[in-house]
Amino acid sequence: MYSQYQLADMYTINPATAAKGLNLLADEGILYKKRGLGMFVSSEAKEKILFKRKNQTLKRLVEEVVLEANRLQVSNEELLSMIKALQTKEGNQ
Amino acid sequence: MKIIECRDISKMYFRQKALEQLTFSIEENKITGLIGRNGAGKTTLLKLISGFIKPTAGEIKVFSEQPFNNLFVSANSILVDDSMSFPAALNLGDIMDAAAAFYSNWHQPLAEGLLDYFSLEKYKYHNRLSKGQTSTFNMIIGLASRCPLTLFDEPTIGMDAAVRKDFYRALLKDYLAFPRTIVLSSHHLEEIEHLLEDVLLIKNGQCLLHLPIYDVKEMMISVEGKLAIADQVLQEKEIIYEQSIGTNHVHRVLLREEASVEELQGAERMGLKIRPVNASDACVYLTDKGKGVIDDVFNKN
Amino acid sequence: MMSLIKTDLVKVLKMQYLFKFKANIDVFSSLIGIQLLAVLFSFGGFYHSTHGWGMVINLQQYSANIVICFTFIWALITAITITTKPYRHYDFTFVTNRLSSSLSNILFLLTVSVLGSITAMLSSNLIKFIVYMFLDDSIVLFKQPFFDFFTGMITTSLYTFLFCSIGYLVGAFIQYHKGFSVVIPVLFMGLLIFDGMTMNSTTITGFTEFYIKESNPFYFLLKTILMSSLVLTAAISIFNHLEVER
Amino acid sequence: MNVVTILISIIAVVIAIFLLSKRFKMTYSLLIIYIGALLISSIFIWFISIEDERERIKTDEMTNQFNETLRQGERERIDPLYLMKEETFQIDEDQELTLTSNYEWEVRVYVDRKNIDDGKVEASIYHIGPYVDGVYVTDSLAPYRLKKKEDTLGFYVPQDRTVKVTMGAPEFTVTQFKYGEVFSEDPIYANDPAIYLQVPKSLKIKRGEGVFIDYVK
Repeated sequence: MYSQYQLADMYTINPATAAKGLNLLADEGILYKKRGLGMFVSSEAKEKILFKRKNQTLKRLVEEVVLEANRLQVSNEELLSMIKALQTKEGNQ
Repeated sequence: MKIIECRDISKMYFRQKALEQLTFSIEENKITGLIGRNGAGKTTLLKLISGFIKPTAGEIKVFSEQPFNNLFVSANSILVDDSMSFPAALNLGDIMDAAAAFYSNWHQPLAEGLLDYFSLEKYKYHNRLSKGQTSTFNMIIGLASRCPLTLFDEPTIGMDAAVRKDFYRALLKDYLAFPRTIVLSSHHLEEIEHLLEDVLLIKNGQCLLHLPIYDVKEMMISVEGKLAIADQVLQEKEIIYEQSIGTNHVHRVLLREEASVEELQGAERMGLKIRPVNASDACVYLTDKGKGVIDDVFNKN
Repeated sequence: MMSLIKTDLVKVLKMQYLFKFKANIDVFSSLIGIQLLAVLFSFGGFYHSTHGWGMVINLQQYSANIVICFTFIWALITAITITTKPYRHYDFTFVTNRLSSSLSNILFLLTVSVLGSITAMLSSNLIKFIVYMFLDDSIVLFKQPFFDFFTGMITTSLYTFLFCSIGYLVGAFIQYHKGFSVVIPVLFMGLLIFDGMTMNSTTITGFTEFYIKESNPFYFLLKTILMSSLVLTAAISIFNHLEVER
Repeated sequence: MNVVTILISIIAVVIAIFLLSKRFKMTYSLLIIYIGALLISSIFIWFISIEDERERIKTDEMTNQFNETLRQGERERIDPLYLMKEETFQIDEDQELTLTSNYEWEVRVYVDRKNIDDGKVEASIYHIGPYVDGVYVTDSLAPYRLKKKEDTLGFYVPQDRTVKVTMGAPEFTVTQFKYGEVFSEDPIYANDPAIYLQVPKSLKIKRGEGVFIDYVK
C-alpha cells in the first residue's frame, strides 16, 4: 500500500490528511499495519468494501431516488420499470 | 516542539487595535492555514512572527526566542508577501544569488527549475515584472530558501488559476521532500484546504479557532427546506447562519454537535435537505461580521 | 527534525556588506555623474588678479576643490537615501536584525567615502589633463608628492565619512518622524542665517571652522572619528526601535 | 598630439568593450571607464609635470629682512637673483641731485655715501618677485629704467604689461595640513622695488616725488 507521503504527492493533499484516511481504513479493517513496514491491504478488504458500499452508499442512493420519485408523484410501478429498462440497457452493452 | 508560541499578544497601530489578546501555538513541520477576512490581522500577525514589528502587549516566541531584532529567528524564517522588496539594481539571478548567500538551506536547482518552469528569465528585473510574475518569483524565493519557518502572506495575489495550482503543488512537493513549518495566509480557504493540516481562524484580531482541517470540515451541517418544518425540527438549537429563500423556504447552518444523528435522520425524512458544510463555508459563517447577510442590505429598501 | 541554522553577527555582516555593495551599485553612477559635473564647473578655475610693478598678473588655478565639495553633498544624499524605507527593507527580505543592518550600512558608507575620495582626488589630474589638452597648454604643473596625495585622500575620506554620518543621522530622524524632513532643513538654514546676522561663527560656521581650521593631522583624525562615532551611535539607537512597515 | 590620439583611441576601445558585453552592468562599465580615464590622465599628468622645487615664501619675514639688509648696507648678502639692473652715472662736483619716480607708491632709495668724491653715482635696482604661488615670474617683468636728466635722477616703471599664469593647484584637503590653511591668502607676492645708490661723499641729495630716502649707516 502507498504511504501517506506517496498519497499526499499523488493527490496534492497534506500528508496528515492522507494519514487520517489510512487510519480510517485501518479502523475498518481494510488495511492493517505491520510495524516498520507500513500499511498492507487485508485479505478481506474487497468483501468489506463491497459490503460497505452496498449497505451504505447504494442504500443512500436508493433512498434519494425514492424520495425524489415521491416528490414527482411517480408511482412505484413506473419507478421499477425505469430501473429495469436501465438494467437491460446496461446489460446489452 | 512548538515553533511559534503566542500568549495574549496585542498590537495597536496608533489607537487602532490590530490584534487583541491572541493566544495560540504552532507545532513543528505543520502546514497551517491562517484564515481571516480582510483586516482581521493576518498580516500583522505574520509581521510579528517575523520580528518586523513588536507586540504592544503579550509574549511571542519563535524557536523559543523573541523574534523582534533577533538574528537567529531572521536566519531561520522568511516572510513571503507581495510587498517583499528587492534592490532595483539586481536582476532575478542576482537576487537568487543573494538569497543563496543568506539562507544556508537554499536549494539552487529548485529555484532554477521553478524559474525556468514559470518562464521567468534571470536577467529580468523584479520591478518590471507583472503582479502575477512578482508573486510567482517571491514564492520561488520562499520555497527555495527552505527556511525552517516559512510564512506566506496571500502568496497567490495576481497569479492566474494555472499558476496557483502549480504553486500549491510545488509547495506540497517541496514540503514532502523537505518538511518544515509553513504558515499560509489566505482569505479563500477552499483553494488551499487540501494542503493544510491545521486551520487558524482569526477575526477582529482574535483567535476564533485553531483546529485540524478535518475537524473544521466536520464541524457544521446545513439544513435547507420549508420554514415551518425547519422551525419545528431546529427548535432551541443555536443557528449560526440563516438565509431565507423565497417566502417559505429557509437555509440554516448549525454546529454538528447540536444535533444527534437520529434527529438529523428524522429531519431528512420530513423533507429537509441535510448537507455537510465544507471548511471554507464554515470559516465564512464563523467570521461573519454579525451584521446579517448581504441580502439584508437589499431587503431594507 | 529540521536543524536550525546557527548564525553570528560577523557572518551576517559580511554577507550583508557584499549584498549592499551589489544592491546599491547605482550610487556609483550618481557619484560619477556628480563628479563629472563638478569637473565641468572646475574648468572655470580659480581666478586671481593683481597689478603692480608694471604688470597685471592674472592667475588661473585649477584644482579639484569643487569636485571634493560635490562629493560631500553626494555623500550626504547617499547616506540619507540608504535610510529610506525601500533600502532598509531589502535587508529584512533576507537575514538581518537592526544592528547588523546599521553596521553593514556604515561599512558600506565607509567604503563609498574612501572610493569617492580617491576618485575626487584623482579627478584633479583629469581636470589638469583636459586644461592642458584643450584650454591652455602653458599650464604650470608640479609633481605632487605621493605623500601629499595620500594625506589628501585620507583627509577627504574623513570629511566625506563625516558627511555620511551626518546624513545617516538625519535619515534616522526622518524615518523616526516624517516631520524632521521639514524641521532639519529649516533649522539648518535658520542657524546659517543666525550666524550671518550675528557675524559670529557660533553654530554651523563654527562647526565648519572646527574642522577646516585644524592644521594638526592627528587632532583632525581624532575630531572626525569621534564626531562620526557619536553621530552614528545616535543613529543606530534610533533605528534599533523602528518597526518594519512593509 | 600623437599621444592624445593614442590615449583617446585606447579609451574608446575600452568603452566599446564594456558597453558591448551584456554581462556587464551599466554602472560597472561606467566605473571602469571613469577610473580608467582618471588613471590614464594621472599618468599623463605625471609625465608633463615638473619637479616641485618651490619654497613656500614667508612674505612678511622676507620683506623685513630685505629692507633691513639694505639699510645696513650689506647688499652683498642679497641674492643676486633679485638684482634687476646696475648702472653708473657721472656727476659734476657740487651738483645737487633730485630723486624722483613714477612708481604708484613711494619707492625706497637707500643712499650709501662713499668715502671719496669720485664723481660717480652707482645705482642698483633690487626687486623680490613677483612670485605667483611660489613661482618666480620676474622674467615677464618689463625692465625698470633709470634716467638722469640734468640734476634729476628718475626711476621709471614701464607701462603695465599683462601676464597670464595658469597653474595646477593642490586641493584644500592637502593644503590644510601642508600649509596650515585650507584657503591660501593672496597667492601673488612681490616686494616693492628698491634702489641702492652709492654716491660721492659730499653729494647733496634732494627728495623728489615718489621716493622715500633711507640713508645707510
